[in-house]
Amino acid sequence: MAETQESVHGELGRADRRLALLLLAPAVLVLFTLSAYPLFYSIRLSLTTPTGAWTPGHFQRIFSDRLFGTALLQTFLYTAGALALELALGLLLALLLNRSLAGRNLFRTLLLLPMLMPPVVAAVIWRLLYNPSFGLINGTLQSLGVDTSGLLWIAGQRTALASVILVDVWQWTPFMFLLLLAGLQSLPAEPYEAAQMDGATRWQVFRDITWPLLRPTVLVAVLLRLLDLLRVFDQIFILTEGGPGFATETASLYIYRNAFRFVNFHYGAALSFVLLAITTVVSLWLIRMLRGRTPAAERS
Amino acid sequence: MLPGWLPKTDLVFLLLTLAVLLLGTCQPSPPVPQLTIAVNAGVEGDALKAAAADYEQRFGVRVQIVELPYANLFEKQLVDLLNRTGAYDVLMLDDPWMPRYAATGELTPLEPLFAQKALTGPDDDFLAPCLAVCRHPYGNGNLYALPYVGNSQLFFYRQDLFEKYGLAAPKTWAEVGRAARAILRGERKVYGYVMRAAQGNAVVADFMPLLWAFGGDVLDAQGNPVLNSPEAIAALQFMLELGQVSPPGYASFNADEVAAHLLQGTAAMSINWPAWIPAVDDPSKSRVVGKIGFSAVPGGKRAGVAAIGNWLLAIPRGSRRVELAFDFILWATNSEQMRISAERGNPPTRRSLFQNASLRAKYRSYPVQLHSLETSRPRPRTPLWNEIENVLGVYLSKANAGELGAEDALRQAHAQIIQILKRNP
Amino acid sequence: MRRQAWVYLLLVAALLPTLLPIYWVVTISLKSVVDQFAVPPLWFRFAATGEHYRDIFFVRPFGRYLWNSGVVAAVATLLALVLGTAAAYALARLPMKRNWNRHLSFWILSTRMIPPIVTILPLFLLVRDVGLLNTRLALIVVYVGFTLPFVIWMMRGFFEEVPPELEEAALMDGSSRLRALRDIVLPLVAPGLAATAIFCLIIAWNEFLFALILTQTDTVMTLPVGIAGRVTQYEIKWGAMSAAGVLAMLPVFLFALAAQRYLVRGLSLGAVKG
Amino acid sequence: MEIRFEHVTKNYGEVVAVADLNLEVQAGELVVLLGPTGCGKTTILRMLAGLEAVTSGEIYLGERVITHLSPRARDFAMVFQSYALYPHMSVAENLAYPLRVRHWRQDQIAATVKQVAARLELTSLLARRPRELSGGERQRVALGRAIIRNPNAFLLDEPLSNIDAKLRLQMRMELKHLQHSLGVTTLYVTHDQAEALTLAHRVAVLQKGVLQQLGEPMAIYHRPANLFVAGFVGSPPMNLVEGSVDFSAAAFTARDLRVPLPEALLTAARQAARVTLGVRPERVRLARQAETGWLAGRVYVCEATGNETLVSFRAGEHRLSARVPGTQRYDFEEAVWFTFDPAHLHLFDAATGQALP
Repeated sequence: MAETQESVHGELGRADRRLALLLLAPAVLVLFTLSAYPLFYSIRLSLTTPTGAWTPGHFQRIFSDRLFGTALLQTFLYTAGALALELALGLLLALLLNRSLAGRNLFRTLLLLPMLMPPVVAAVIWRLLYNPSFGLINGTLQSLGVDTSGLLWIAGQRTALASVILVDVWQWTPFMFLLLLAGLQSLPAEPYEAAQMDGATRWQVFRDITWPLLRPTVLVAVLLRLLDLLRVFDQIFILTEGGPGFATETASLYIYRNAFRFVNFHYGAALSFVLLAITTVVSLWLIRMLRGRTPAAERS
Repeated sequence: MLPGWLPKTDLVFLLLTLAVLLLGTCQPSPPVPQLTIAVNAGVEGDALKAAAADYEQRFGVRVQIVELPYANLFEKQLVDLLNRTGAYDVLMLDDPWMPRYAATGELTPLEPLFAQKALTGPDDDFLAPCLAVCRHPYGNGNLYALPYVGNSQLFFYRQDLFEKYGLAAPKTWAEVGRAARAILRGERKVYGYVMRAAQGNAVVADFMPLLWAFGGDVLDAQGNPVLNSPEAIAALQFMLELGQVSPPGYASFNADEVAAHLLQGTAAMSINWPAWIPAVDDPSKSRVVGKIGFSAVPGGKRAGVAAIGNWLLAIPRGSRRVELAFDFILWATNSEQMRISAERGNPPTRRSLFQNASLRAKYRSYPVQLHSLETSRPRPRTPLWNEIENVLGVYLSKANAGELGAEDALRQAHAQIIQILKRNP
Repeated sequence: MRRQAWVYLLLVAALLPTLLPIYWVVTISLKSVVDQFAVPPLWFRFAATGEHYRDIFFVRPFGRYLWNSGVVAAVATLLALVLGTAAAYALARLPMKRNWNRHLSFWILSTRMIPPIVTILPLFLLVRDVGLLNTRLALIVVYVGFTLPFVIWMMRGFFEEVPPELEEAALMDGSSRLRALRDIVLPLVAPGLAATAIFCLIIAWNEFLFALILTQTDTVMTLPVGIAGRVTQYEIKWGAMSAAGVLAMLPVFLFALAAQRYLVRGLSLGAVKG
Repeated sequence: MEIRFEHVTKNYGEVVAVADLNLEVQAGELVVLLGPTGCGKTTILRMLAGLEAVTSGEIYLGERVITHLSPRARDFAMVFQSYALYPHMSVAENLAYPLRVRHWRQDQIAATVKQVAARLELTSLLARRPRELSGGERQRVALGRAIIRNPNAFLLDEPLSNIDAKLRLQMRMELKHLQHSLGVTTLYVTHDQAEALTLAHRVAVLQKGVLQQLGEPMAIYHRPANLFVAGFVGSPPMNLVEGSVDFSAAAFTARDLRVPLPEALLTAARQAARVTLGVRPERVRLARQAETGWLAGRVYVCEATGNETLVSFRAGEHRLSARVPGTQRYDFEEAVWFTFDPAHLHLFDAATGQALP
């Protein structure tokens, strides 16, 4: 009886298109509602004075804002450093656990734990761990006989950025790990069997089979992480407030200050469009780089 | 009709689940309380919360207290003010924010409310510096708030160590420096000094008393920046000297690291807020019970001046129960209620309470606190203070982290502050 | 055998720094203040106290916060998974003209590129104007918006890895597309779905900024706001904050444990193809 | 049910995958779509299945237009090259799936699964997952999933290409018998001409999206409609030599070659300027001694397969092959003489490729 109804519903192409529309509409609607109004609102903000007059002044000011330049540069360093480490470590862990191993479930669950910790708690606890006098890190190093007098972590002008990156790596490597593991587990087995017959070494198997097959997953993982890294705010705000001496100030922190602390929402909006533009360019580049060389996943 | 390709049972099930869940989430909030108050989470908030419970019992007015994290209290309240949500009937605010809040024009002036009650204004038991920060412009403008917690900076020092090394309580910063070096030399595990030098509000708050004592200032009487003065540079140089007798990594310290060093007995002196006074003699928190003394902030070229840091109660214009709110803040800041609040650990803003015998017995620091509060100064009163404080904080932090010398740091901060003032004529 | 030993060695080396901060949070939540900063650190031998847990539950409304967080995170995750999986399926499998799938995907992703610092104010106004300020529903909608790009991009990737013939076979066997999605495709991407669900839940559970701005009273406030309140102006309430942190991690941890089952399933399937 | 393609065209952007296809499959008939990779045969099958939209033209099932119906409304059963077994379901569940979708009663499903499993010798495998099966077993499950219900037609997409050669011959026979006994209209796609010739009632040869020839297997073999069909069907392929016709001598001439032509071909050849001569290897006679009119060649390679021997030899610049009885053997570079069976010569227009006449 379903069949008779079926025949009415017409063209195949049209039916699929209608289904696509139906499946996409709710998500697109939600996202549009939540992003369109804020976007237009911010565009208007960035181009007006507090009295409502149009002005390009906020964008002009950005060019002479050296602090923002520094913050942007540090955002890149932060993003690049954290992303590279998280990808490398996440991949390593995923590969290690992508095998039958006694206690695998336990390891996997425990490795996810940092991601579960509320970022506020994580940041505060790391501030404590990093403390040169009471901190667990220097304390442990000292008991191992290491001289820690120069190790100031987040308090050192030179070590601060690396230290906040480390916290990010601690908290978010599990994300990479989880996603890459899920990706690894859904890879087909045949190429591996074939490679085994061909006598490939482990490294060759990874380079020639695992990595190319895993690349779509890597793309998604890296992309999603990238977007959050470029906007990093909470944990640095609590760890260092951008200090010492601006050494860990990121673009988001700077935008936040201008918008909320200095109550200059107009300039904050203008700054954020610079960040938005950069984010767009970087992610497009990344998509092209990681996706471009993948054999098209479309059906032949 | 459902299209044939939809598995109907699934769809119906899904829709039902979602409907139930959504209904469960937008049920109306329980009966609206008659007053809602946004407070700073912490000891001040706790006191007000206890007061609110008393108030409710006594007057039958429900008072709901919303604790908000200090780090985000400012923007939370500001967004509420700017958009007149009317969500809060009373705001508890830190006094340096007053110019910024008042500049929005969204605070209710209190004088007319006093007039309605046939009162001329707040009684004169309130300490003058505490009332001055409630006015905008500072000192003689409209009254927008009443002072609830009378914080001002205090100097903490280890009496036992001072006696051990034959030192007197320091009156000047030079003495502080000498004592710090002596103690660090003698006690291998106790640093001479500890301060908040984390970028932002912290390092600026700890620098201000030094700056004032050395005869410098951020803005002069006409509002021009004067941070490049020799006095200011000398003050920062001295701060860096203190840094050398402070624990490593002090450039990232905030209040809790400072307190931890004091309470664990690993630092001998510090400027701190009175909030820590009860903890000092509490054995569950402190390893130095009874060993810490309090004095006024040391002086130098000029007499020592502490920064004031009061918590104020104000009423947003957006409130729909202005009169009820006014009744509450009047009640909460009256002598009896403030005494109870002081018992709960908050310094009062009334002279009579600082002189109250039973409170003095409980808090040995009260005479010093009174003196400190009476002679205290506010941080510069300008709506631009957040921005200026930020720039100053960055460069002070750069100096403390060793990236810039004192002179360079202040000269650059000075230049930036000129820019800020130029941008906002 | 020696290989196996190496694997274990590496895993333990990874676990140590991973778990240490967590262990430390747990101990702090049980230590009295004076022990929290003891030098040298007290690893095991300290007098455990329940005062911090008592504080957050009986002095502060953390039970309420926990409930709010739970409702908000669970509903938001469920909604995001349903909407996102549907959209991801369409983007992966129903090609539209002129590369629209790709453009749309990128647009969806781009909604996550705007710094939240900037969207918070207009979103606040939007939520206020539709009268949803200070409701859990507002938080749910916002979190769905937050997590949708994640769900769509992650699930799209997983869908693309399922061989199209499997689905076509189901169509030929007489399924509708949606039925094929339910019977064939979804079971095959279950590991991905589990990973995505865990992830969504964590985002919604731990979100702070929007929860702070969009809620106004304790009745709807969520856990992260409550936890942040333990970092006060003068001090960090280490004990209470750690206790709340431990408490906050527990439900998500239990969920992750439950989702484990599906994470492994992918492996036992082995070859998806042929 | 009979199936009819009328002017069916499929374009992917600029690329024409299938051009103006007209094809009718009789009820109960097995038609094989044969052609090299990318010739459009799979596209035709997928359009018929409803998995691919038709750009223009109509497809009929009986008298009903099904061009735009969904796959399930068409009610065909399909076997995929990769089998597309559901990896998360057991063999029994795989077999049962088409029935479950149709809301059959549980007991009916169980009975039917049992029956089909018995028929395909899958009974002992019912509880296994696809990954635990051998290639041949997977193939049988895929087949079982198709025959478990009574579809309007079977669509088979290279079903034998993924199993090893020995099993393939066996499955080929099974398939042929099964189709015959079920009597269901069947479309079968393959690139293997032996499969096509042995299985089909009729073969449709395709190249670059264009139907080249439709006919019974022996007609395709013996009367190829054009050069492509001639070259594609048959193993080893037909010998093809391009040249011209010398009407005065009544012979085909190419460099180094001169082949007398029978009268019928001579008449046909008048239509074309250049022609291609074709002759199947089994119509090439080969000997060590010369006879009158025979041509000289030199052996390139000689392959014995038992029953017959394939000889590849050079004649001037041409490379030709001959199929001779298995008793004969030749050495590398051995001098040989050859001639073509005049009754089985094919002539094609070299310009259009069409067979003459």
